[in-house]
Amino acid sequence: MILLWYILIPAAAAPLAWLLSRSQPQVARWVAVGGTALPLALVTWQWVSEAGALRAAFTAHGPGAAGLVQGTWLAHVHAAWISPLGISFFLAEDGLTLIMLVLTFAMGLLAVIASWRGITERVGFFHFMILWTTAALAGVFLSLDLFLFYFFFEMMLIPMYFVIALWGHERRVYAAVKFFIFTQASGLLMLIAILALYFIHGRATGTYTFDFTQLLGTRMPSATAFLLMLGFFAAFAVKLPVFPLHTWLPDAHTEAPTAGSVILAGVLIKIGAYGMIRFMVPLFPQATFDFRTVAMILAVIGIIYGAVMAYAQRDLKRLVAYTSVSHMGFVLLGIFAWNTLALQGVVLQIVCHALSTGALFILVGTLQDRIHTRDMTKMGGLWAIAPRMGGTAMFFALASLGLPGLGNFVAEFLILLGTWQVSKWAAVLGALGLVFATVYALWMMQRAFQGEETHALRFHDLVPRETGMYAALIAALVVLGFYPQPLIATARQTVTAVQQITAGTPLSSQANVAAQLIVAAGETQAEAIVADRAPTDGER
Amino acid sequence: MAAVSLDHGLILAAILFVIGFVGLLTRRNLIVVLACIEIMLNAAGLAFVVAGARWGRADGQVMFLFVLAMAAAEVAVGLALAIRFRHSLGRLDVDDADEMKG
Amino acid sequence: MLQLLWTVPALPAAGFVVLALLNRRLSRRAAALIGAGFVGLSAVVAMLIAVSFIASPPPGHAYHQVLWTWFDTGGLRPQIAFYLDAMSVIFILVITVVGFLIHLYSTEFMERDEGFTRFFMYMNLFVASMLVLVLADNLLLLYLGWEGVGLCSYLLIAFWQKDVKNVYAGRKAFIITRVGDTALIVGLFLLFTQLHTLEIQPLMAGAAKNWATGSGVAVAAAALLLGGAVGKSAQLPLQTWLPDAMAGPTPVSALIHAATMVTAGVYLIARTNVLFTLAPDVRLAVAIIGTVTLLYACFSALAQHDIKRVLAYSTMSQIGYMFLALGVAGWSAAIFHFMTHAFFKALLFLAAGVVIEALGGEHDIFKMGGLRRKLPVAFWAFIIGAASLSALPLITDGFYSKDLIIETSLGAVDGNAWLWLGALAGSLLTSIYAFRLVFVVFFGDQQTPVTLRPRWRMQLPLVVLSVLSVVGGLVWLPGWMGGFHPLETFLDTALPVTQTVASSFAYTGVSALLTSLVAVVGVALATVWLVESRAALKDFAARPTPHALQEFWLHGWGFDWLYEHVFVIPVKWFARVSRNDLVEPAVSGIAWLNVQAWRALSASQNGLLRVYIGVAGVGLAIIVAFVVLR
Amino acid sequence: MTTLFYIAAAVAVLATVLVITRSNLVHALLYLVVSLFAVAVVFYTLGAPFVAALEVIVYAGAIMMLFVFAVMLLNVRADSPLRVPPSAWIGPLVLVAVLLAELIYGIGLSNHALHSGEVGPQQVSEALFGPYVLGVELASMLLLAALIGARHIAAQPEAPPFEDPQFSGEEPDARVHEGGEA
Repeated sequence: MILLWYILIPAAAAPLAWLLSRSQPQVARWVAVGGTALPLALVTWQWVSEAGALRAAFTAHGPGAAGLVQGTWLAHVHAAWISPLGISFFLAEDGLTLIMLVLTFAMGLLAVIASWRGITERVGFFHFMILWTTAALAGVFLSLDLFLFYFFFEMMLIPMYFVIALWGHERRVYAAVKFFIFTQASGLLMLIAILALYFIHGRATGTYTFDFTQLLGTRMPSATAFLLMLGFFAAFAVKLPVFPLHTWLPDAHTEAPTAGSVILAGVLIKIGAYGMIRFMVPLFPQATFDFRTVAMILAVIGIIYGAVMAYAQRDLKRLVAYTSVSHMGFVLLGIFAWNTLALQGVVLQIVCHALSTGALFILVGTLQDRIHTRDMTKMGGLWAIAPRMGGTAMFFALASLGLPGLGNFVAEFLILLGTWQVSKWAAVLGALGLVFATVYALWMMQRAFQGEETHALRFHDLVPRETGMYAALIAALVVLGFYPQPLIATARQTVTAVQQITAGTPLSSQANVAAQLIVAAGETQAEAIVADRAPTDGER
Repeated sequence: MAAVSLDHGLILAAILFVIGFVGLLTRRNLIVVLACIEIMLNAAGLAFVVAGARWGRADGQVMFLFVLAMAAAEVAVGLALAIRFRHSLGRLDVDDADEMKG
Repeated sequence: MLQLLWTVPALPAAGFVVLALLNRRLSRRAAALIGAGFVGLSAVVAMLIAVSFIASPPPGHAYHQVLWTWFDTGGLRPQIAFYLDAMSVIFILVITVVGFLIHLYSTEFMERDEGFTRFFMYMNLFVASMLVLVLADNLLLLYLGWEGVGLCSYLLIAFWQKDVKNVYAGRKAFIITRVGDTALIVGLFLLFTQLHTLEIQPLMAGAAKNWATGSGVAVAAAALLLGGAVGKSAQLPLQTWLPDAMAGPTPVSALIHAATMVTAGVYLIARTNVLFTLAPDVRLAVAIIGTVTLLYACFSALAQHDIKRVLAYSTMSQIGYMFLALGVAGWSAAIFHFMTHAFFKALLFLAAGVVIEALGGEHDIFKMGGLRRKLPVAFWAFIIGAASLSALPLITDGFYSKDLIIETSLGAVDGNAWLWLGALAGSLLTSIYAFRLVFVVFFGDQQTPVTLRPRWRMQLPLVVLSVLSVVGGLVWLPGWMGGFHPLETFLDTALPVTQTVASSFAYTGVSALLTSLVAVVGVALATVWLVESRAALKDFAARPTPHALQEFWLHGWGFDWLYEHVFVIPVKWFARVSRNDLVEPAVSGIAWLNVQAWRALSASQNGLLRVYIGVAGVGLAIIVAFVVLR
Repeated sequence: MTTLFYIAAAVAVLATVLVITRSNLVHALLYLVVSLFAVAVVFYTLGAPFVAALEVIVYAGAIMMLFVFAVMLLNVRADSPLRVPPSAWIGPLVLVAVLLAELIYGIGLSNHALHSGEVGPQQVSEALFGPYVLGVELASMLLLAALIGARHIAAQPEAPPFEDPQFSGEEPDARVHEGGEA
């Protein structure tokens, strides 16, 4: 039942915020804080209390018996909805979902706080939209019925469109329409694939259902599977975004208000990664394997191209937007490498990218509120005026370039290490992307914050509300950099389970065998090391 | 009564229809355009009656009655429009009514 | 006592955190106290640990301290853990002691700069990262420290960030070293995939057990690690960032770009010596890179007229010596030279800093001169440093270590006459440019008035380092001097013993004689040219060929130009042409087609009723045709 | 009867051609009357006296009266300035020739004889108020709507000249007002 609350609380808070804002706009903000903070508290509580269960589910049944296959969910809701068509209201939660939910609500809360001063028009409606998005996002991550998934997938599009089109910057309508067309068109391809899968499964077994767990393992000709996989891939690749389909992202991110950018970069584009891990690869492992080379090439191009494009930008927000393209290239690489190391890296990257890029977007937003421009040629030397802001920007720029000690590094390292097992060249080129990341991150710092202050700008440094926000994000990134284990342990169940589903296909065979070997070798070797290494005596 | 062939009746209807159609395409005077529409409707009615006469049933004639009613309605509204058109534009040229071009 | 090992990096890290959190609220005095204090404490702990380590060596001559497991997935289980052996002891001692001295120096040197707290914040972070680097028990943690020092290097080079030139230099340093780091991290991928661990000791054991000498994997792994080392240690071909790095404050140059960070590559190669032993080809490459770099840097140093750039090239050249030693398996010799180099090069930089401050920020040696009497402490410190750099016999620490390297380069199993010749030639050039500096800066006529004199916080480090530069070499005397070598014995517990073919009394004696001779000749030449016949030298330098050569050397043999044209300009060009996204035309092309179709269709909507009817008629004809012709 | 059919058919075709070629509006309308009469004769020969009568009464009588009144009201003499050039006839003629050929081909020359015998008013009435009563109701509604519509459209001689008010989001009220007036 708790799963329903995750959707219902923000969904109920949304009209409340709108209605109550009529007399007093400030109320809407507090309602929105409540509507995101309450589920955040709930899901965090669940995380803490289920931490044992997560580990137990993994160790008790061994790596083979986790979640998805046997249905050992942390929690699930399964109710008949449109039974004649095989549509059910099927929500379920496992480790990955838990992480995505925490991320969703945290980013929602952050978005609300970040727009505390920035949004002054139609305050109630704005928070209605933000809460609606949050509810739909929670639905996306929870649903395991493909129809329901598609329903939430489309539902979240509408408020996002309005957020960009109503509260955005100069070219907001263009950006919103572009965003809408890209997402909608690719979403329709996925719908076709879902329907095709539904009918193929129905014809073969006589059970017409949208239930993802039943659709798993549907037999079909490999050419069909490849086409259906491409349908799913199109939708998720646009969301992620993957290299040639990325052009909506810089526009949407740049033109959206700060809160919109935060949710877009923090959660919305992560649906692409989540959808691939949860749905696309388990449904079509063979087709994914066939597509691997192409996808990896696209990922590598995305990494390097995104970084170079970021370097080329003059608009600070656009620069940050292009860094997302680059970072999501890593995510795509990791997903198609499809082994434990890479997938854990992907999960970490999802979280860390949300934190670091979300923070950068907020930073650009606060800067724009103060100096009314995003053009870096009109900046320079801002550090001297606002040292706290400069330091914060430096921190997140470093996170963005993958500095060890911050979560992003662990994520990118795991992804590249996992990729190396599959394709050495992709890993090498991906690692080269880190050099380009250094180029754009430092270039951004130089143009905006360092150098001589020549534009006679005067503005105040961060206020406590902002400082608190950044402090939380910085702390989270540092903790993830030095101790990401809680996150890894939470995601492990899912990561093992999805690999279990694809076991026996070429996608998994080599990687899985390698992973098992590594585990086995690691243990025996560890024993060997303990045996023949004297200096371990000093371990405390 | 000596039987007229069905085909000849239908062909007559077709000929009248296309003549009306030619008028529609070539005349710019609104009144003539309306007259041409009358010709085409009349041809359609003729086809109904011919078809009805093939089986000796009344249905064709009933349909003609409906066509007749429609023609009456059409011409009433059409002529009212013509009057209004004339008031607005001072002429009766249908080519002048291009305010809604793309 | 060894249990306190974790506090050695933790104390400077704590200093960083405290400074970062309190930042603006701290007075200069408090910031200086915290900044230097934490490093000082760390130095004290390091010394205690060193004493305890030497007095009662832990079993196996190594101490391993696990703090917590970093993460654990897919067989990868790196820990935040420290590993202390003889080599790390030397490194943490040098880092903390020299680091503390430089912090102390900085409290005075930086006192008039804004961002005083920020400076100490970065410096503390640097010391912490460097300590993590040398103490890390696994390569991933080492990489963390490795990137951490790179970051601090960037932050400190760009410390005076109002001047874009400094920021540019910082960026250049960070980016170029990161190119090397990419090789390093790919090396980690390879090592983990092959040996399933990143812990250095099991890794080395595994490599030794599973890989044959000269096997492809070993060569690849060693070459990739070498890539990282070359970038960090400013060796050819990734050396171009170091001279520009002198844009940072002088204490930064002393600490990061002379004493510690740039020697991280030496540390890495020495730490993974097993891999390099398994890959003789790569080891030969190390030796060649070292020799070529040291000669390259010597020639470049001869032509510079910025005092710090001379020292930067000399650092490059001295690290070249260390690489040469590593290349011929003289592991301990390299560490020895690292130690002595840290002392005398820090000394040289700090003395240069005094000079620069005294002259109000003047860097050009030809605008100095005659400072001998005005700045006696700096003068004597500089003399000692330069003598040590030139390896003047017996009284300098540089002599002992450099002599050892030159001797090893020929005498070791992998030794080679060419390497030896290169090392000797480098030594000659080194003493020439070192004493060129001394004569130009401190002798002759005064050009710029002295405005500032150092106080005790700047003088004390100079004195301490001078003493160290004199006596620092006495821990490893060559064979002909009686073979007192506690350092070698100590390092042998951690590093393999160098196999030599010639180590007789006579051989070492002759070698030392040659080294001394070369150094003395170099000093003599410098004296002759710069003191006796300076005018003649000027005339000579003005001739076309020497002048062109000088220009060539001044600009570092055109490497900057080459890289600018091969890498930077193409990337910039690509960025410029694709600023609006190369994919965008395809996307907006679809939109454009739509708009054109809309235009065409709306043109057909011409408002002519007859045309509409005509089109309807055509449609009718088509439909009827379908019906009747079916 | 057959001969009468063909004669009437020939007259109808000829008169209709004259309708669309005359430039004098009144002449054209008169030819239209002739055409309608001819069609009425055709109806009679087809054994449909009732619709033949209606054709004369309603078409040739009532509807034509409307036309004549309209011409009178509008004071139209000739539409010579509204003639299209002869070249403009080519396209329509070609199109229509194709269409006609298709129709004739589709009808086919199969010589189905028509049912001999008359379908009188009684049978028509029985069908009309039997199975087709709903259609009658609908037709009545249509006529009512046409009546009201025609009156409404034609009733405003003082209406402002037709113009296209530029849409501007600023003053939506102005537009509503204008629409309400119409």
